[in-house]
Amino acid sequence: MSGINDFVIKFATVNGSGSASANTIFAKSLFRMGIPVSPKNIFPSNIQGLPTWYEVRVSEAGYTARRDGIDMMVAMNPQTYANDVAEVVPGGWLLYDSTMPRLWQRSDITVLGLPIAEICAKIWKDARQRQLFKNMVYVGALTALLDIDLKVLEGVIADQLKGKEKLLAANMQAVNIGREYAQTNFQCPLSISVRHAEGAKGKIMVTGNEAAGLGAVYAGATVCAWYPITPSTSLAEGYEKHARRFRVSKDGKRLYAIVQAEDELAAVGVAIGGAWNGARSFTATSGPGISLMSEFLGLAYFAEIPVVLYNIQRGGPSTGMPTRTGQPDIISCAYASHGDTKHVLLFPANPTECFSMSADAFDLAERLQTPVMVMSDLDIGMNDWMTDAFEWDDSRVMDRGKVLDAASLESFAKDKGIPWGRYQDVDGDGIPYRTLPGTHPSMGSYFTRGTSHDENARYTEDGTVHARVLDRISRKFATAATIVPKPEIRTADPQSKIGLIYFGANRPAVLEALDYLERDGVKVNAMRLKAFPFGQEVKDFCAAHDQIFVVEQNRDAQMRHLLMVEADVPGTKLIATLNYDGTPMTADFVRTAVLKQLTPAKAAAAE
Amino acid sequence: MSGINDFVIKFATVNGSGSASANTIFAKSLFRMGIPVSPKNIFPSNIQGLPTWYEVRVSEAGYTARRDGIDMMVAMNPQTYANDVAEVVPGGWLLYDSTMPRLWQRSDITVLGLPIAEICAKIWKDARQRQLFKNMVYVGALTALLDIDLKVLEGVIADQLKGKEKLLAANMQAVNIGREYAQTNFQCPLSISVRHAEGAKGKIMVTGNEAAGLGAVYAGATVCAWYPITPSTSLAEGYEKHARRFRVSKDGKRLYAIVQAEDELAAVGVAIGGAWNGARSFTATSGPGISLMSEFLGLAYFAEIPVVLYNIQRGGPSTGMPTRTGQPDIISCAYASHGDTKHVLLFPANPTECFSMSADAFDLAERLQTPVMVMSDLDIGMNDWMTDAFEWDDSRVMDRGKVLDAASLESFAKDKGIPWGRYQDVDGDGIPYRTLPGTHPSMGSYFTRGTSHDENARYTEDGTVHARVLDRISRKFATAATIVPKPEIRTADPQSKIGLIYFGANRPAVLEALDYLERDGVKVNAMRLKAFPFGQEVKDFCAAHDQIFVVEQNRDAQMRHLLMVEADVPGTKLIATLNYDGTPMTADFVRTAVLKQLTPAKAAAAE
Amino acid sequence: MTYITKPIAHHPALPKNALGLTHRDYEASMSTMCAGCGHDSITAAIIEACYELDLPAHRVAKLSGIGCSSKTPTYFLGRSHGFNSVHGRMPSVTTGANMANRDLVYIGVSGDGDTASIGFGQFAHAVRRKLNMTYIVMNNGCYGLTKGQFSATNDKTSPSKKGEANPFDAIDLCQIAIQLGAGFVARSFSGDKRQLIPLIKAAINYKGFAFLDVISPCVTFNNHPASTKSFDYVRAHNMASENKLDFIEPKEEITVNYEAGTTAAVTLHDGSRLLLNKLDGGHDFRDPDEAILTIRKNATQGQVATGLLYVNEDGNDLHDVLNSDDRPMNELPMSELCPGSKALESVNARFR
Amino acid sequence: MTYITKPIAHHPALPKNALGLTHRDYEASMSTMCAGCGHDSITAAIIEACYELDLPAHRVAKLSGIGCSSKTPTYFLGRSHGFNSVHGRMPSVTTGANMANRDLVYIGVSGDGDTASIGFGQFAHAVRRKLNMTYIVMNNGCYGLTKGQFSATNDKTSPSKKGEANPFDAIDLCQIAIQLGAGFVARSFSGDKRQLIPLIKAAINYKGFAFLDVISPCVTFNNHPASTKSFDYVRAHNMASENKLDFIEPKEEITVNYEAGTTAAVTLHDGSRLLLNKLDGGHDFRDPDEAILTIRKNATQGQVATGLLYVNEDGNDLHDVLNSDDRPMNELPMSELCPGSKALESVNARFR
Ligand SMILES: Cc1ncc(C[n+]2csc(CCOP(=O)(O)OP(=O)(O)O)c2C)c(N)n1
Ligand SMILES: Cc1ncc(C[n+]2csc(CCOP(=O)(O)OP(=O)(O)O)c2C)c(N)n1
Ligand code: SF4
Ligand code: SF4
Ligand SMILES: [Mg+2]
Ligand SMILES: [Mg+2]
Repeated sequence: MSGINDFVIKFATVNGSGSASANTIFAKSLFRMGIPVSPKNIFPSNIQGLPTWYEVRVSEAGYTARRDGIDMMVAMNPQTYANDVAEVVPGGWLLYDSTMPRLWQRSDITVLGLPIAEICAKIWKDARQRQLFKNMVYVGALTALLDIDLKVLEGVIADQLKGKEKLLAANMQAVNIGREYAQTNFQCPLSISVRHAEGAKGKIMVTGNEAAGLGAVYAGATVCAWYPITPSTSLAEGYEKHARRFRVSKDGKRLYAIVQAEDELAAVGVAIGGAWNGARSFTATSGPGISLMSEFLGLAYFAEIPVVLYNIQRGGPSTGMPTRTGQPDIISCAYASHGDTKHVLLFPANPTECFSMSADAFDLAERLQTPVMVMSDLDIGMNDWMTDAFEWDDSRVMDRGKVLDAASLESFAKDKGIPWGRYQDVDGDGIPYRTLPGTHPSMGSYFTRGTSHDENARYTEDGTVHARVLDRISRKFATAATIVPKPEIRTADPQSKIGLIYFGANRPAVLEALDYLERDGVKVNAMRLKAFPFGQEVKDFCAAHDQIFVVEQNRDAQMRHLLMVEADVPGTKLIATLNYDGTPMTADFVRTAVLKQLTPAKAAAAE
Repeated sequence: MSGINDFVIKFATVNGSGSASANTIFAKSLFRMGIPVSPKNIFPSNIQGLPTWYEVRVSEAGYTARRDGIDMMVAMNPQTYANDVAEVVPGGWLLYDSTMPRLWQRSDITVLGLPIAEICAKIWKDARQRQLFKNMVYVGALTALLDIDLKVLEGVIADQLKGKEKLLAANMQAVNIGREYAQTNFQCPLSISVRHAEGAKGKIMVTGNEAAGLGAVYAGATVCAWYPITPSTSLAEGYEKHARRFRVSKDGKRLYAIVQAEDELAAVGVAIGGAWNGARSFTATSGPGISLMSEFLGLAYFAEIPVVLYNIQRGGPSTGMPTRTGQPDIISCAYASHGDTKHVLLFPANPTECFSMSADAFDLAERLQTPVMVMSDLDIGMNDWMTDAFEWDDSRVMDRGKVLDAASLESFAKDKGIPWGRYQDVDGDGIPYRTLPGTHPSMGSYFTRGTSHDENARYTEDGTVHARVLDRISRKFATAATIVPKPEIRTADPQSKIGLIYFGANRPAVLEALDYLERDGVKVNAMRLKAFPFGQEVKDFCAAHDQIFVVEQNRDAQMRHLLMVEADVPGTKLIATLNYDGTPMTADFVRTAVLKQLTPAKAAAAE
Repeated sequence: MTYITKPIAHHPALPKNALGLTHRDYEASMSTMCAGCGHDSITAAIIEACYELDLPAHRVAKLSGIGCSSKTPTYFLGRSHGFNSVHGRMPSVTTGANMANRDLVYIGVSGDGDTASIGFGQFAHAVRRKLNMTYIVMNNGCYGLTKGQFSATNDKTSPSKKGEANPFDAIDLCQIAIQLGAGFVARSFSGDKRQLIPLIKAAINYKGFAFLDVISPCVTFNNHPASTKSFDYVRAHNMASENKLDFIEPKEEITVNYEAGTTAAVTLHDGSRLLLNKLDGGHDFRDPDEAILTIRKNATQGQVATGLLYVNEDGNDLHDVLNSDDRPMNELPMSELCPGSKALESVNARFR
Repeated sequence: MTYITKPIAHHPALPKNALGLTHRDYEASMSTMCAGCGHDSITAAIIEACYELDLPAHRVAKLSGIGCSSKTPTYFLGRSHGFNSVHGRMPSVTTGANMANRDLVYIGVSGDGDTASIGFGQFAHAVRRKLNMTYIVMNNGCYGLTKGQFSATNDKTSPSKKGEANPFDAIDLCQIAIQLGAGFVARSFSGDKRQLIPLIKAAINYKGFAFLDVISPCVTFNNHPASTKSFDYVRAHNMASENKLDFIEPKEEITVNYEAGTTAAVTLHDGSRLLLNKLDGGHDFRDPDEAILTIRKNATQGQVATGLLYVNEDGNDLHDVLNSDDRPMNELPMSELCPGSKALESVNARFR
């Protein structure tokens, strides 16, 4: 089935050997040719020397999910030869450095030997250069084997070398060496190859973390506090990168403050302090950080402070798999902290949404005066995604929520009919009015606390008052369910009683699977969740279907869990569809899971 | 309905004024007279000067739950006069210090004025003494008003004064002064009064925290790490008190190690380190501590370390109500930490179980090699409960679980047919074999880690291996469900489809309510949960009933939540029966909630 | 609490400061500390200092952790916003608040448990960041609110009320603060308002991290004769670096006159000065090494060095370090914060 | 990892120590550090020290936090149990392990991020508790595993590889350790095994808290010319307190001879000694004040004071403080731990 503009190529290299940039150049070139590509970086929790892989799916049809079955393996790491060659599909190709020739135990694939080390040794004396250019040599060979547009490739390299243009020639030399060797020694192009296409036109290629960082800049966030942790680090870095560009005054002053905190407890504390004081503030972290932040999140929930937290999920439990993806923090985030707490969650499905949902997150946090967590993951956050270009509506006004300035404080009693009290539910939506420090010489000051308080923020040990305040916060949460982003519903057949619920990074795999299922003649209506708490639409969808597959990347079916408890969906109709090996989901996985359940026969055939 | 050996008396005093000991003497005296009593201390989060209350229910029938409706108020705190007098039931009594006479706006109660200050001023010159003896004066008056056995009272005081016997006389003098004043000025005894009874015979009066501390001593725990936090502090202190008595060798060496850590993260870290190294280790904390410990709990779950944690729950969220009770940490404990984690929970219902379940907790932790949390609360932990005496079976052998010594390590491969690996599921129950540091010169060492590992504890980034290990841990959790304590079931009528589920401190209120409901002609079968994960009995009970009241002390119906997700009980049949104002539950609350639902008419009548 | 149920009655006779505010205007709700608690005296000193400095109370933000000490912000500056955060985390919350608005005065109150135990890491890193704030530790050597357990600042020689010995050495927060680069470090005693008030005033006016370790006896749990944090002990072993301390605002004339030679003056960035009549043998408080030695030498003799211990006259703060805009972050207009759609085109271009 | 897939081939020629073990027996799985990483040299030094001390590897427990440095315990002492805990929490886990079994040797490995940032509080309190352990910080001034961000020990004068300036002052862990009462404090350099190995041996034999701050360049992120944690810089600014260091075990004769006068000997509780040929001007390392000053004076001149900085020869440890039984807690028989039913009767009686 693979062929022109439709195949998967995988690069097996060594961490820290400089292959990363060569591989990116490869993917970016195809993208520039207009071909939909989706690269996945499978890297170790290590800085140098361990195996690392880069998988690129090429799909003119525009399917960007991971796909099993490697058509071509660029095997540059002897440590992993054995497994790497095994992954190639029958009829596929294996390209390796034949400086040290090797007998491959497979007759059903074509092995292409390219004496890279030997070639480089001849041309470059400097060891470091040799190492780097090695990578460009195999890229060069690929231009011939896959028929990649050399001009496009050169453009990509040129962009990458901004600043050090003089290196361009040397790089192209390496490319051409590889290219020529391939042309003279192999039969080029192969039956899998590329050609200019339209599918990627108008799209951009970017990571979710950079998109989220940019989104925070656009959302007007001014205080960022973080502590390094994979895979969230590049989000804070992305914020800094774009803030440096857009947020520095003529006289060099910064219109943002970034604090690299001493740990996650401090990071969220700083963000909470900033939010309390009226600046849009956020932090970014991953699983272990969420656990450490949970006491503070309870404070922000109860004291009603609008802080934004990005959780770039990775494989758990504990330190788990820091460099693998997953969605295992749904429960720990929805209920982070002891006591009765609940939090608002957003689920971006790609970098474009990481950008757009950033502004939504800050608006919701300030509107609701509560923490909002953006639940991304390693796949979205650290891989380059082909995604829709960012858009911004200049007429958009930020929703700062119910914040009183001096004037509105003075007229509050008159306007609202009751005197101001920090935690009074004046409008019946459970959302009180807040004031910022320094607003008024004699009005509006109050004491923020995590201890029980009454509607006027006064300390109380009166249990009925405490319960009343908790109930009001529950009302606020009910309001939240009505204003968070609505789910994305794709209806195959209004009559069908079969549904599928998914969210986040699984979107490409699910959408692709839905196409296949359509062909299989199985009508599945799908709903992509974008937020928690669940709105009416979510409940209606569940009510309208008898069998609902809940597709997620964790062991304990955490979204299914949430749907049962928070949307009152009987567990009997929710079919847990789980993958938790840390690799991005494939359409086959989803399709097979559905077929297995519905038409075992078809499933068998499909496998 | 109140009368002899059946009434509620409440003491309203000032925190730090020494009234606490006088009130305890009062309650203990009734207890020694064989009368079932249940004192509840309602204290502020403050050291001196704020209002505090001590409520004592006297019930020959043996009902020890809190009961609304104060028959007699001993109003010794002018700050709270207004509310205190309002709490007295029509026909009730109010005793106050009439040194400063006052007009009470109630004609439907009997006000008894006792000029305490005046009296004391006459007799004691020293201010501190005056203050202390004041309390004994009102106790004295009560001996007359309620007809308390003076000899018994004297015995109780004598016991309290162990060490400073010479103070006995002065105390009794104060008692007699109050007694005589009452006898001459009031009509004694009142229609509510006490007489010797049998109900309390054979029982003991103790707090759950002291019982749990003692239980840890009996369980053989040697490492205790803690950080002060109300209401768990007295648990560590209880452990120390009894360890001092039973765990010091002739030469004064301690057979226990207590570390007052710098915070909760360190406390649980110390406990985990001790457990890893083969000592029975524990920590005690409350809500905020659980949040801070959650990263570490995930490590202990994934690295499979048998640590025991006592959570003495209090009112949340955040710092919440540190001196009020509640059950709001069920979810945060069951799923403490990010990633896919689940923990074993035990739910003691009284101090006797705090003692006995301690040994169970350590056995389960070591058997299952996972954290076990004992979910007590402020009511059980800090109030004196009339409860069954502690029992210990000397033939009991501790279950240290699958720990290999040098010999069994050497013969492992032969015995089991496969070489030892730290995380191998040899027996099919999901529970691996562990070794302790220092066991064998050349075998059994391994590296414990929170990162992904294979069955031999080797670091891995292979997702299929990671998933396999996670599945094995799930199997272990399934095993847990079969060995945790079984629920206590009380069947009113095998045919009845109405059920009620409860746990922990609510037991007295529920049992009392069940008696009333019986009389109301409502047949309710009840199940008291003792542990999570849920065993088959729990599922069967839920299956056997159509309408199940889930009685708990939190806002978000957290046990109901757990039953829906972990026992697959449809939410439609689970009726949330919630109280979260921080005060111990009453039988009336339970009864009314049930009647309201089943026979609204009856309920109305009952109110 | 700052929500005032009954308006404060203004006695006409009450003296007013430059803002026309009376002492009362700097008070707040009634203290719930034990009668005689050192914390109340420090609270009074803070009120006095702010009154004398003519601080507009609403331009002050008071933050704290958890503990008896951390409750005190409810008892001063009723017109200021306050934040009673979580145990040991006041430093991070204050850091964020300060990042959001550099124009307010930040007064952080903590306890020795809150700072030296659970909060030690946050304390250390707030110091390191040169956060512009006044950090006051009400130091009683114990955990008052949880009924008197030893804290990490309790001296090894100082047993508990029940007589149990304290097995561990005390953490000296002033030494740590100097080692970590605090710009202004002083120690005082709740029983010595003559020394304490000017120090608080100077600390508030200091730009950068100003640390005040104030020994504050816990009358209920740690004021027994054997305690080194008791009123008697501190009075008996107080080694003040000066016998007279005056804080002089920029505008003011220096009127106080000391015997020549013994006077030392510290000038803060805003021109205000702290004048000390130094006792002979007093160390040079501009020299961190000397400051540390003075503290250590006194400690080994069971003495408590108090007064101004160290000051870096040209202190800078975190905003200088980060080079942030002069305007408060929380007042920057969206127009300056959001780059808008035009800029986004160029961003998209880079990802093509 | 200690699960050994293929048995280590014992070359007959390999020298053996008193236990008949070869160097190999103290090695473990292959390092995954970057080629040239200072951490690998320290790992080698630990192996050498344990081999020379004739330590039975299985009587050693190695613990760490998270980071490149914290990974190294997988690369030494393959026959020891190891515990790679969570970030910054090695001190508490080690405390618990030590409480459970006082008879093992505890080697804790951490990084500067692991210890000076997230773990600062736990580090400080482990020191304060005089935990009997050897605490080694592999100090590279950055967060290696997360790709080189500044850590709290990076000098203010030391920019990042990309050239960004470091805005904050460095935390000097040795000063802090002395201030908090560590019994044995030394600093060394991964590039100087002649100095490092004897220090590790002495630290392991020291009873109490032995702290080793070992500068360990991160070749990938913080070894550029401008970095003060680079090989070149440390070589150029290394102010060793001695020019020769020897660790002598109790049994051994003192054979080394130094020029008279310049030799200083430290005797540890087990009779082993650390002999130094002190350089003139070297401070008295029994005096904590001098030690702190030496460190500070060198630092202000951009010099790095290395070698033994401070030692308290009669150190005691947490078990002494707690007066715990001489036997390991984890070996006490239940019969001695569980009071049994008889005792329970008297307990019940008290509650009647
Ligand atoms: C996370 C957490 N742990 C423990 C507590 C309980 N607690 C409240 S105050 C306190 C110690 C207070 O000591 P300190 O800071 O010295 O204040 P003081 O009461 O002595 O003024 C503790 C341990 C808490 N509130 N939160
Ligand atoms: C709770 C938590 N936060 C953050 C991380 C990410 N992290 C891993 S190692 C590390 C820093 C390591 O620095 P250091 O201790 O100096 O070790 P090095 O790699 O430099 O040797 C961080 C922040 C983590 N694993 N856990
Ligand atoms: S307990 Fe101590 S610190 Fe707390 S208020 Fe009372 S005296 Fe002050
Ligand atoms: S990143 Fe730095 S610290 Fe980590 S292994 Fe490489 S060189 Fe060593
Ligand atoms: Mg204190
Ligand atoms: Mg480091």
